[in-house]
Amino acid sequence: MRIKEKVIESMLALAAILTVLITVGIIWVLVSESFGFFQEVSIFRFLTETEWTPLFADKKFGIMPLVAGTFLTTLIAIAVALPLGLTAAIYLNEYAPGRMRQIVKPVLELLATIPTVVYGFFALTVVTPFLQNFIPALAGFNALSAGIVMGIMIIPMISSLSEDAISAVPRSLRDAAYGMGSTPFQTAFKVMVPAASSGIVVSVILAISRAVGETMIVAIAAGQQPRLTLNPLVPIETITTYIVQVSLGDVPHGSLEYKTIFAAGITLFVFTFLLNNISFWIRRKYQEKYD
Amino acid sequence: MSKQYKFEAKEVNAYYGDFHAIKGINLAVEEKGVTAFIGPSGCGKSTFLRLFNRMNDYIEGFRLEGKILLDNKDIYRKKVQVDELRKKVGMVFQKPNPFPKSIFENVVYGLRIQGINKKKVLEEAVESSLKQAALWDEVKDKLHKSALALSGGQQQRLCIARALAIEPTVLLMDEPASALDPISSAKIEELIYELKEQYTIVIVTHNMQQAGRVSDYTAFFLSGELVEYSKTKTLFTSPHDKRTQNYITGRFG
Amino acid sequence: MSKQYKFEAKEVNAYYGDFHAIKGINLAVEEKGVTAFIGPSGCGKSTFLRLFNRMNDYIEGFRLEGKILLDNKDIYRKKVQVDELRKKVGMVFQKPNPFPKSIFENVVYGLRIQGINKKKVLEEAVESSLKQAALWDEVKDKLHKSALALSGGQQQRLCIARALAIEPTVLLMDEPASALDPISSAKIEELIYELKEQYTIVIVTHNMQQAGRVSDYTAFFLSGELVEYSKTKTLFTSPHDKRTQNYITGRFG
Amino acid sequence: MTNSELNRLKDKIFQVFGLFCTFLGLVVLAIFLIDILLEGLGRIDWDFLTSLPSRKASRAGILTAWAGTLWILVLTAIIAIPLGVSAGVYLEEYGKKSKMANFLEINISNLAGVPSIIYGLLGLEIFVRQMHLGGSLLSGALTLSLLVLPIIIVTTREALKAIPQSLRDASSALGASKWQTIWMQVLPAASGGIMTGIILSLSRAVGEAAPLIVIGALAYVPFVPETPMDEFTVLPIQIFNWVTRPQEEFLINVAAAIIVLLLITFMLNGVAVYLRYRQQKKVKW
Amino acid sequence: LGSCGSQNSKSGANGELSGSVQVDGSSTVYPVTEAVAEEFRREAPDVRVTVGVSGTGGGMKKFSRGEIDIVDASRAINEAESAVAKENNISFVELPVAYDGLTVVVHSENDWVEEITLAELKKIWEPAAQGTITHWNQVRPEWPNEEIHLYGPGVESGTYDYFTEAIVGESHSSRGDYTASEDDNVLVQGVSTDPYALGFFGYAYYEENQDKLKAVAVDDQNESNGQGAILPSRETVKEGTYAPLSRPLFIYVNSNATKRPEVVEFVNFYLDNAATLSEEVGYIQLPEENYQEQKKKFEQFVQENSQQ
Ligand SMILES: Nc1ncnc2c1ncn2[C@@H]1O[C@H](COP(=O)(O)OP(=O)(O)OP(=O)(O)O)[C@@H](O)[C@H]1O
Ligand SMILES: Nc1ncnc2c1ncn2[C@@H]1O[C@H](COP(=O)(O)OP(=O)(O)OP(=O)(O)O)[C@@H](O)[C@H]1O
Ligand SMILES: [Mg+2]
Ligand SMILES: [Mg+2]
Ligand SMILES: O=P([O-])([O-])[O-]
Repeated sequence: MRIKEKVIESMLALAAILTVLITVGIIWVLVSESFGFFQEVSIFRFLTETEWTPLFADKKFGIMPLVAGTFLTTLIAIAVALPLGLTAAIYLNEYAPGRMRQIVKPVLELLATIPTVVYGFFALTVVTPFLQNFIPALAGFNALSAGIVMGIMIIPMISSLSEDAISAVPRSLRDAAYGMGSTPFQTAFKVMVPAASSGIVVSVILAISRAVGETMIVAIAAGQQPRLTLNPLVPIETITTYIVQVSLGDVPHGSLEYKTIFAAGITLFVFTFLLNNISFWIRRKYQEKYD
Repeated sequence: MSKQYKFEAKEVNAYYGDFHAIKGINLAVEEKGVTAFIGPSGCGKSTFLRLFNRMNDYIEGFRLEGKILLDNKDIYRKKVQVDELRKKVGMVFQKPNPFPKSIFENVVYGLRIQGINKKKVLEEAVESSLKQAALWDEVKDKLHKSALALSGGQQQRLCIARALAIEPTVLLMDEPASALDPISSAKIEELIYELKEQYTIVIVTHNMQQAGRVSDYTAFFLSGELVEYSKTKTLFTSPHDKRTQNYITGRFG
Repeated sequence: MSKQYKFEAKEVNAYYGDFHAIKGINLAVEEKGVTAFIGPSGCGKSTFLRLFNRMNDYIEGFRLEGKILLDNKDIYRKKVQVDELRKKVGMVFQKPNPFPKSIFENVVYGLRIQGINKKKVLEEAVESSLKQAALWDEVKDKLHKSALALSGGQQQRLCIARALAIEPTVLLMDEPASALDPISSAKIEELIYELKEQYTIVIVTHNMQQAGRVSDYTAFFLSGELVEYSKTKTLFTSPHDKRTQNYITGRFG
Repeated sequence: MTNSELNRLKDKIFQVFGLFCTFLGLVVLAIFLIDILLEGLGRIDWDFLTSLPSRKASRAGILTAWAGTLWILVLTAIIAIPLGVSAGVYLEEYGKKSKMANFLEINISNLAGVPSIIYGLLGLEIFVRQMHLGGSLLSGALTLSLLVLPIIIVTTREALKAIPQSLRDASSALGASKWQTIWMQVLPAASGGIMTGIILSLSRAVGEAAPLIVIGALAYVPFVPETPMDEFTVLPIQIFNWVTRPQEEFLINVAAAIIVLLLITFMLNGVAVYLRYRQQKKVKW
Repeated sequence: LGSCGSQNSKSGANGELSGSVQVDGSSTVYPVTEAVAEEFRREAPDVRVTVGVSGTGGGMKKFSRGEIDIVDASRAINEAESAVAKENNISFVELPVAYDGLTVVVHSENDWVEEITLAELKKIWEPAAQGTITHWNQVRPEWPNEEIHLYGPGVESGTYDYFTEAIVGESHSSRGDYTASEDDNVLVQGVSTDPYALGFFGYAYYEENQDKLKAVAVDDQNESNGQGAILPSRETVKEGTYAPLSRPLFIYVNSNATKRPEVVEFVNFYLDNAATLSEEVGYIQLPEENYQEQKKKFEQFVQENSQQ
């Protein structure tokens, strides 16, 4: 009896510890494989060269073009999702009748459950041709439509989490604002949003992290050309796309090619790891602010 | 009706969905001075108080019948702008609720939202409101520190100062001292005593001694009905209604 | 020490982290009959009661000093199996907490976890426990319906039946009737009255009338200390301690 | 115009703008769904569902793709559910508040934010290379299991948190051991919430393509996998493969395959929403 | 030969053949192999033929390590690759299956490029062009002052090797700042939706998407094989006037794999049907007798290996 209890507890603990092993595994895999890469290519070159052509005869190992591509699509996505998501959160919280909020919030969340290949298809076959009506110079693969569609995908991350944050602001503050003669608009922007700012910031950081790591949309619609540019109209390549591109060629183990995807992977991991941790600590720090 | 009242409630009924919270109340509040609402928990004091600045407007399922007049004009008419009304009728809540901003910004909030941003004007308003709220001396050196760092009692006086800054004529107070320690509570009472020279004050309180001390008129509510309303002295010394008497002698509630 | 007690607490101190919840209590509970714990909210009645079946064991930061003897044996010794102890010492809680299962399954839960699964045995146990708990007639036709469909009073009696099914010798009850309507509450009292012939019952109650009616002995606690412990009659009619007197006459609490 | 009027005007404008923003995403979603339905619905028939891939769009079907998706779904469930629920139970019921638990919590929150493609790299190195499982269903399911583990753990913990202490007290007061209490009372009572999490995580797994591409799932697999060691493709990868083809007819296939994929994800999400709704309506503790 | 044919139909009818055939490699050859594999399913429904697209280079790596049975190749195996195969005790047979005309393409609405010279192609694609040749008018002054967007196969691809060999003069050597994909469909997508694009890939991918792409005539400035710029077509490829970008496509079969009847059967089926199927997917068939020769060669290869 005693023993059985102990055994079960240990097994459960083992499952919990497995999660640590996963993290260790991720870091170990990324580090050990990219270690081989960095033996051939100095980190300095990796960070400062402006071209990424590790597969060509004239090899250049500057990660910056991939980082730029990732940054660009993320920027566009956030530029779409932040105003829309935050406005929706405020609208749902301050203006919409309760019943509407109850229905609209989960329906908005549907946006985040759609598989990302589907969004990629959408970007490539609907959004790009549509935008080409207005921007003739827009290439078929471009950061713009991929970014916009990614933005639509992450709207619910921002709207839902921000809405949670805003509705967690104590009623009494809202009462105070209205009691002073504020309009709902003023209440929202002068009181509620500032008071919920940490939660909103967390939602935005998580959304950024999601956009940085998003793969299929950019792999389908943003192109596969590493290029150090912030021009949203031409094909670019993100870190994730590069990994997919090389993977599609079925990488031979141990080759330089194989190692480059881990070097790209560790770069991606570092970005998202930082973002996730920042958001985690902000959340921790402000969680109990009001109670 | 010959007399000029500040507020008049006429045959007021209020509902939260199906729940009948205020039952056919008629009541008139004199200009200047303090009117206290007393009654056991849940009897509708807060609900009734919040009718005077339409704070119940946004509550889902809330419904009002009857009229509330402010200076003889129905505040629930179509064309009344709620924000204008609330600038005239300030409100202080049970729990101090300063904004998570500096003391200065708390006080000038009401002015800023009216588009007043001149530094001079704001600074004057801050000084005079904080003085009126008897808080100036305690905070004048840390106006730009966070209001959340103040003690509960100071926070509550800050909320009063914030309400005064937009120069209302009425102050509604919903148990303004009940969340405070006895000393802070006494300070708030003192303050009310001073403010009543200039403002019409309506205060909800659980504390009958407090009602006795600060108010000129007292209304006693019981499950949504107005049981008795008269000069405070009269009500406490010779209540007409048996239920009032039971309540003030502590028989229930 | 000549007499045989069911329970003995010896110099018991208990802490929640830094908070000293039980302060040096010595107390002995007679076999059979009802002992009541009374005292104002937060005085430590529940904490003390839960020491008798080690329900505090899993609370983070909880710490115990002193000894608790059951039938002269320390229940906090290393080799005591907590689950065995709890089979001897049943417990009933303030809020009825039936499992979200059928009535039948609720009653036999204690047997099932002991590995008893014979249908015959279980059925007999259900009938006899429900009869003891004075619930049999009300539920015998719906034994396989959800326990959550019962009324609060029935649920509480079900919880008592559930505790009885594993044939404990002691029943600990933490305000077993306080969440119930007066009629259900009376039924529970009646039940306690019957059960005390067979079981040692320790009951925490807020209701002094109840303590007076059902218990043989009463212990009065105040902020973690045992103020007075004597025959119920004595305690209620001629308390030794001034504080006890104040409490039972409603002067505070 | 007075300041107040201006403020009210701003307020009105924002109200309209807010309505617009709130529904913009939904409108776009609706347009897109309608577009896909119009394009793809006509293509869905028995043949499409039961045909192997083909170079000719009109002959190509999604049999191997949805069979692969189904396999992945089942294998992932078998691997991830016990692990995730166990870890959730441990963290919520046993390891509360210790330093270790705090560390585990940070770790899990971090894992939840690791991009899926990184899990692909992990799977590639560990399962495909080191364990020599190749680009098999098993490799894919293991990789996706790790990916969805944090979701299951977090929702399991939330479901357990919602179970009142009184239920645990009732059980342990009857002499039940800790595990008996968890197994016989707490888990059944929390099953609704746990199921919700499991289903959401599976719906996530169904939609993933990137990690499977990285571990080397093939596009052209003209047979239905029969064992976990078989090579495979899944709907998202089939879609990805067809999307990159320039011919119009394949885009019709894409639309049709998307309808099937969305049907699966929406169904899973629908069940999850329903479970959550039922959970909320159920007994108030 | 006759025996082969009868064996073919016999096992097909009985459906006894099972097992698997793993093919990987060239994306250019992929459409042919895919078509063959699909048709082969009717013959031998229980044989699992998987076809990967890793590019010729990627496929060769796997092939020479013995990971796959057959590799699709859009160029001949190179020395390094056959050396590795030898190390791994793999011998192989090379079987040409069709001709391809490597096609240079631009956007269908591109109205300035009709033809291009080899020198201009070299100027665009050579390593030195990286970062310097960025606009159309740098190639030919009368072309617009617009960015040029390049699309081409990835470095694992045989097409890339062949193209760089033929145009730049050195295999595997080119600029790296272009959209590179092992999947030629992606290149078609890119060029067909980008007005300032220029790309190249196998003829089949052009033919399949003629409405969206415009092929560019290539002038090799060599009058001996046709005058002026020449467009790729079945005729010009067959005649050899579309030079130097015409080339044969191959499959290579692993010696160890030929011990498995399903592989032998598949390859025979391949050679029997390569003529029609390669034409169907957009390539140019070899002369009929050529296929017969391949079959003989293969039969011999199988026999040699079975004796070992
Ligand atoms: N938003 C609401 N929705 C539904 N019912 C409400 C709401 N607010 C208050 N009520 C109900 O209306 C009745 C009156 O509430 P009110 O807050 O006015 O009482 P009160 O006299 O101020 O009580 P207290 O002294 O506890 O503040 C109560 O029964 C309360 O439950
Ligand atoms: N888990 C805990 N952690 C910390 N402090 C606790 C805990 N449980 C109880 N306490 C504190 O210990 C003291 C005694 O609590 P206990 O529940 O025993 O009181 P009680 O007499 O039963 O009160 P009531 O009549 O309200 O049930 C209280 O001050 C309470 O706040
Ligand atoms: Mg109130
Ligand atoms: Mg208690
Ligand atoms: O045919 P390739 O894919 O090797 O160019």
